[in-house]
Amino acid sequence: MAGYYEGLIILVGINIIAVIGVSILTGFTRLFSFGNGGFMAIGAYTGAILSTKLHTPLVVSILGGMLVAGFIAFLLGKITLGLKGDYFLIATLGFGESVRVIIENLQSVTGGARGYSGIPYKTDLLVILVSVAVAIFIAWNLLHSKMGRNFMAIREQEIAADAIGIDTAKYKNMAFVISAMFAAWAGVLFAHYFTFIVPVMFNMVKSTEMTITVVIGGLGSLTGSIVATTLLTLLPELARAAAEYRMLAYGLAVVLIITLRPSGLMGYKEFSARGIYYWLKDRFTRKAVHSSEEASS
Amino acid sequence: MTETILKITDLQKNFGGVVATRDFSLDIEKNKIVGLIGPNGAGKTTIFNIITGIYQPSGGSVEFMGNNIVGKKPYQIALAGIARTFQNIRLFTNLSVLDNVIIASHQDCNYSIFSEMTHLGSFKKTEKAVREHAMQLLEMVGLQDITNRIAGGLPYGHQRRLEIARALAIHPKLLLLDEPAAGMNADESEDLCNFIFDLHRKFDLTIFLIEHHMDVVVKLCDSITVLNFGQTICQGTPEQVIAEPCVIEAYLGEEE
Amino acid sequence: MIWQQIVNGISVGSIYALMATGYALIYSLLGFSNWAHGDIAMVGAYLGFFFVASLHLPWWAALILALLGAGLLSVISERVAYRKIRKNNSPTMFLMIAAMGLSVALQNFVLVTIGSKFKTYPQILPVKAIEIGGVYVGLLDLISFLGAVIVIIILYYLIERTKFGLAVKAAAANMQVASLLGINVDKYISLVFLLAGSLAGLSGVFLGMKYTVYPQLGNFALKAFIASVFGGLGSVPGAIVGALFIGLMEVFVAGYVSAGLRDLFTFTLLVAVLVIRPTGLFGKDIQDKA
Amino acid sequence: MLTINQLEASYGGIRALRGVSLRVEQGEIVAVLGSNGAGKSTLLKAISAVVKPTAGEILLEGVPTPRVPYRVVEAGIVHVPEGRQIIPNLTVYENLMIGCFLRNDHQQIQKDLEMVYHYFPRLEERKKQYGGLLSGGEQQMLALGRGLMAKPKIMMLDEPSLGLAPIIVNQIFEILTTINREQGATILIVEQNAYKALSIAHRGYMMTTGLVEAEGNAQELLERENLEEIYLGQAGGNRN
Amino acid sequence: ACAPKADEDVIKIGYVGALSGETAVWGQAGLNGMLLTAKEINEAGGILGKKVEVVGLDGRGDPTDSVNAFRRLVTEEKVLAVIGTNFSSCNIAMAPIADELKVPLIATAASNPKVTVDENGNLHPYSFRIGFIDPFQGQVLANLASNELGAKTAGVIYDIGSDYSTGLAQYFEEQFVKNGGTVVAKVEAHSGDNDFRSQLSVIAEAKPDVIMVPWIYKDVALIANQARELGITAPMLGGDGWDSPELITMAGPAIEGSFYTSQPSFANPVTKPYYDAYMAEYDNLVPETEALFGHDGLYWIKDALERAGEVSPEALRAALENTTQFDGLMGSMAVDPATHNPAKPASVYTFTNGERVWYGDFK
Ligand SMILES: Nc1ncnc2c1ncn2[C@@H]1O[C@H](COP(=O)(O)OP(=O)(O)OP(=O)(O)O)[C@@H](O)[C@H]1O
Ligand SMILES: Nc1ncnc2c1ncn2[C@@H]1O[C@H](COP(=O)(O)OP(=O)(O)OP(=O)(O)O)[C@@H](O)[C@H]1O
Ligand SMILES: CC(C)C[C@H](N)C(=O)O
Ligand SMILES: [Mg+2]
Ligand SMILES: [Mg+2]
Repeated sequence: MAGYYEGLIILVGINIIAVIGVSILTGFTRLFSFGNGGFMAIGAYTGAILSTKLHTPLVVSILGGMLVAGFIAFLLGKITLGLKGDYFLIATLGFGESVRVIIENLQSVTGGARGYSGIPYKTDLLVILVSVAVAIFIAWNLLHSKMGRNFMAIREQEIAADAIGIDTAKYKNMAFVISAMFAAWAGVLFAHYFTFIVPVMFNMVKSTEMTITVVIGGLGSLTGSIVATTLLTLLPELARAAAEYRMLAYGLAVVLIITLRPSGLMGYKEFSARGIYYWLKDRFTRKAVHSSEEASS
Repeated sequence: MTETILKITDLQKNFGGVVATRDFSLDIEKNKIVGLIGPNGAGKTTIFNIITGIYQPSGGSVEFMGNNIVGKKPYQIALAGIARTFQNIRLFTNLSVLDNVIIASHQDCNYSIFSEMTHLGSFKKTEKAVREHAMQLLEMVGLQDITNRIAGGLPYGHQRRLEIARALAIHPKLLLLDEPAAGMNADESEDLCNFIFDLHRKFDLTIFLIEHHMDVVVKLCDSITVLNFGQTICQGTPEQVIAEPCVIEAYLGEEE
Repeated sequence: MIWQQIVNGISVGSIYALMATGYALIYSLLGFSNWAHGDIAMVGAYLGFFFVASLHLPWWAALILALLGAGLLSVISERVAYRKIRKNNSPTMFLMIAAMGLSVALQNFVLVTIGSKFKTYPQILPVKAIEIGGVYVGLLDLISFLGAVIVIIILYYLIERTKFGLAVKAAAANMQVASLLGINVDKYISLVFLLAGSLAGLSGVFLGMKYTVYPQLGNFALKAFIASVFGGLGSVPGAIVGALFIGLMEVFVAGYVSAGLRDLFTFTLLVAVLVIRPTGLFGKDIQDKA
Repeated sequence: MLTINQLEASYGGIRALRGVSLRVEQGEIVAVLGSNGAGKSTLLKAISAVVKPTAGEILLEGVPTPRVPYRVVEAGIVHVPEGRQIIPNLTVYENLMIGCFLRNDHQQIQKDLEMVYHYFPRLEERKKQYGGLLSGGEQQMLALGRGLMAKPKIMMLDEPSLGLAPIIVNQIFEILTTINREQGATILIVEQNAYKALSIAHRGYMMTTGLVEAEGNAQELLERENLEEIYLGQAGGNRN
Repeated sequence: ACAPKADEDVIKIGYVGALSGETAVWGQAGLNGMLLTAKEINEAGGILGKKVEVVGLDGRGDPTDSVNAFRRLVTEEKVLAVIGTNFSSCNIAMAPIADELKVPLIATAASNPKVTVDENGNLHPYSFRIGFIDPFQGQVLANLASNELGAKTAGVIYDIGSDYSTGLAQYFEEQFVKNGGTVVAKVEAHSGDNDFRSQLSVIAEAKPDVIMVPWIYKDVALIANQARELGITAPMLGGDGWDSPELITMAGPAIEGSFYTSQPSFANPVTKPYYDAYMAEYDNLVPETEALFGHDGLYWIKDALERAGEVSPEALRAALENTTQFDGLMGSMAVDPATHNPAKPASVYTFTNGERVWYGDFK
């Protein structure tokens, strides 16, 4: 059974899958949402109920969770995606919190605020490795095809995207649904790892953490998001000895990164062996003169 | 054998109390270059915005190739074959020049969602074709050597060309250009004219353009419509229009 | 009882209002939601507590010092975190993310330095309430309600009627152009933060007196934030209406329906309002012209 | 009045100014011409301290100008930037009032406001509309009007005719001549429309890729045969 | 306190509790108590000749973090057993993990029945507890209300987000109704809401004789103050969540005349030496009851290991289960092998003249 480090890897893996969803939504489509914790909850509870009540295999539970979350995201997207910036954000935040409240109140089905226990332990190292690999494969491919490019067009200049015939409403909703499905996927895995879930596990803090992770990784870098997830999951865990200071350090790190490296760890770039080679070469051969001032327009 | 590609009838647009467009009608024939000029705030850009579905008109109709397009979404109108550029350039600023054009070729990426997820099947072949087509377009506008530059960092003139290349990637039948020569000097404007003529010929394009540089308008257009306070005050060939007293009074000024 | 509930609602609402105007102020001027606002209020609450309980200052001196302290903290946070982001021309959402980081950092800083113990203000005002025809009105509530009203009127005047308001709005929209017009952008933005911070400090002291002082006190501000969205981001009157509305609704739902469903009501209503009015009750939206 | 010596500036690796020298006398209109990317806007930005020069000096009445934009404005130099940089969420009226942010002479301000409305009646009609909702040309008028409201010692205009109807372009050049003649305003103007600019200027400078290629009396420059050639040399030759 | 060497001569015992967050006073007291007790045991020769080492990890009072901390203690620190937490919600989450990792877990103040027995009535073989359970606590409180205070009607305000609060409210109500009383108003709220006046107004309207407030002390203080502000004068009743010296400081006069049940506490004279040792060790820090749990937990493990004569989780588990008498500072206890619940008395306390006073013990 899962040792501590194995457990950490599993946790990192779960977070990676959820964060990939946020990366697609926020990094590539520039929609900031604080509702992904809610979708994770929907996935977790759907998966848990399927596994315990209907004794479905894990794959079925995952697909079930993703389907339900995707469907709800589709409906929610239809009504909220017309909102701009902070308004959309707060609407999704409201959704996420509403999910929590609904789960808390559906006591007979979900166990309410006290949680749902007795979920079979199924998320082991192998399951996680396969899941993460599949998730990255799919996300990478989607982002490097028509769909991903359309997302980026919306991110860069929505009016122009419309003008070249991209159905921006549809693609925004698609990004929203995909990110919800990734969140749900992570949620199902989470439920079958912890074997016990409570609604507060998926509260607003969870959602904001995911967004922060993506920003730190670089809005528009899938690999950046993955690296940031790994770092942000492991750092507080490894620094557990310094219990009290870890959240302080975490908060400060967020501020530092966003001010000192505004494009996140990776900006729009992806990690690659070639990229690292060029970066190193650049470092050692060129000393560029940088003007600190901005000139615009 | 003239065929009307765009038929605008009694178009009306109010913004609160401001009447931006008033009973505006215009027929544009296929394969023509038509100019729209008029004082600042006359409602020219508003007409473009209505044609492309960004604004809903308060009244009137717009028919494109026989179909009413009022009430259609901007993307539907673009898919129907109307492409445009913007008065304030709107590129995908942080993406490369090539990506700007490839994104606009999304209609040509007709692979399935499965193929998209796995990059198997027809994916590679389609992508290659799209890329090649984009390169062709960039070559046409003369940006073939800087395809990897970030669009936002290009000089103004290049940005305008890129915006046109991007517009062409959606295989338009009608191209709307909003002040393509703004910020260019006399010489650069002349280049632009030649370039627009080229496009017009190669793609069988109908072009509808707004411009304040009269030399450009006169050189390019088959016919010109002059707008003032949202209303047509005059219409005709360039020669006719620039000689018209009311145009001189409202728009051109005495001197030229 | 209905009157009692209305009084309860207004009292909760006026605390929300005091905070929500802080959000509205920063949003209307700088275009971002200052997520750390509540935590600055929390620090203000601690400062007030410290001055009253440890230094035994008179309450008015403590209040002023707490306001200044919170204002100063807010200015410093702008210097440290937000200014650089503005200079980088990053999207405004980055400001919000930085504010979130700041919020976590502030909470935990207090946690490691002061600890998680709850501090209770010495009873400057008796817990007693004024009874009017069977309805109990807390003395503290009365004072905070009046305070909120006064502060909000001053604010409204500042933003809408003075050169200061104009200058800051210009700076918010385009800092480079503002500086080309002779506006000392950094100075004005610091002033805004001083003001917003003091406002947070004031609400913090009220909150602290009412609900004790602890590191997570600032989380209370989420509802105030929602109220400001509800009323329309950046609109001071909107923030007030939104806050009172949410305060009243919460009280009625918790009292007559179910406390468990209270937030569900709030959020559903929020989404409903936004769907009908995408920029809140009083928000304005200047469309992007093509 | 304004003297610039051997000014250099760059963006990252791109050297936009490579040693530009220029001077503007009291009461003069000076035109700076040159093709796209020649560095004209950069020159103005360097003067208004938006861009940091890497070498050279900028002197106003013999004293180095401040290095912070708002102080440059306080010193009396106002920069009307390229591309209608108006404040979209302020009304037309508010945009104009922010133009005279540093002034306190209320009566004179009122007069100047009337003057601006007189020059651009369109702005008066739209005074309560948000700047962001104006048409492109109206925004350009607003930007100019805002510059006029500042009443600076030196006004720097970056392509004021961009996107304006020919009649307005003429009008703007007339306005500039008028304020120059009647109020003694000193103006440094950057323009694509070389003939127009030179027709109102006293002197002119011709820039190519970060250097001053030619300078002189406006009339002389206008008559110079190679005015066009300098442009052509720049605009990247392959003209069919 | 990280492990220097995975020595055969050391017995490692873990502690999970809220070392940070709102209730850190309790978690820190538990850990302090254990560290102090370990020192005492080691000075007296250790357990079966081996030294005891205590490893504490922060569970933040949060189920997820507590499970993480528990896993880490077992798989990394290789502890023999874990003591903690004081919250039912955390222990309900940790119990299946303890079974899975086969390491005994001894809850401290977590009092919900589901800490040791799952939903379906099956025992968690590796979960134990030192304190009493909520049905008992609720019963004591209801009887107190009916018999001692002569209450006929009661109002209840409970935290829907907490197993502990909902459970205790329910057990109280059951017994109170059995005693012939009526619950005239039952309202729910959420910890962290801070403002309970709308719910309290509903209770005020019903004019109950007593008000049941099964909350954590911080919320109790707010509820008490706000109730008084609304003119409610009925005495309030609560459980072990009230058990902190902080309550008097925070609630002041508002809490006068109210009652709560808790574990036998430092009020009991037998705890005096430990109390003094604690104050000496930790710079006059006044210990919370949780410190007693740390103390008794460690001694109970010592007792069980010595009975087993062998150091292994399995042996320890069996010995804990077969405890027939263990005398700690919190009284004597025997374990029911079917539920792993100890039979223990509860103490009732009240507040008079700004002081907490022991009112009596109830079986
Ligand atoms: N969204 C809007 N809300 C209110 N008024 C608007 C809006 N859009 C345009 N207007 C007004 O409508 C009129 C026409 O604007 P439009 O942009 O069509 O002018 P234009 O002919 O393109 O001018 P220019 O040559 O200066 O670009 C202007 O007076 C403008 O202020
Ligand atoms: N923000 C920037 N970042 C990088 N390079 C820049 C930037 N702004 C200008 N440049 C470069 O500096 C050079 C000079 O630009 P500048 O804008 O001063 O030219 P200009 O003469 O004003 O041209 P135009 O007539 O197009 O306005 C150009 O090569 C341009 O590409
Ligand atoms: C410390 C106590 C308030 C904990 C409570 N007995 C519970 O089970 O959660
Ligand atoms: Mg226009
Ligand atoms: Mg320029």
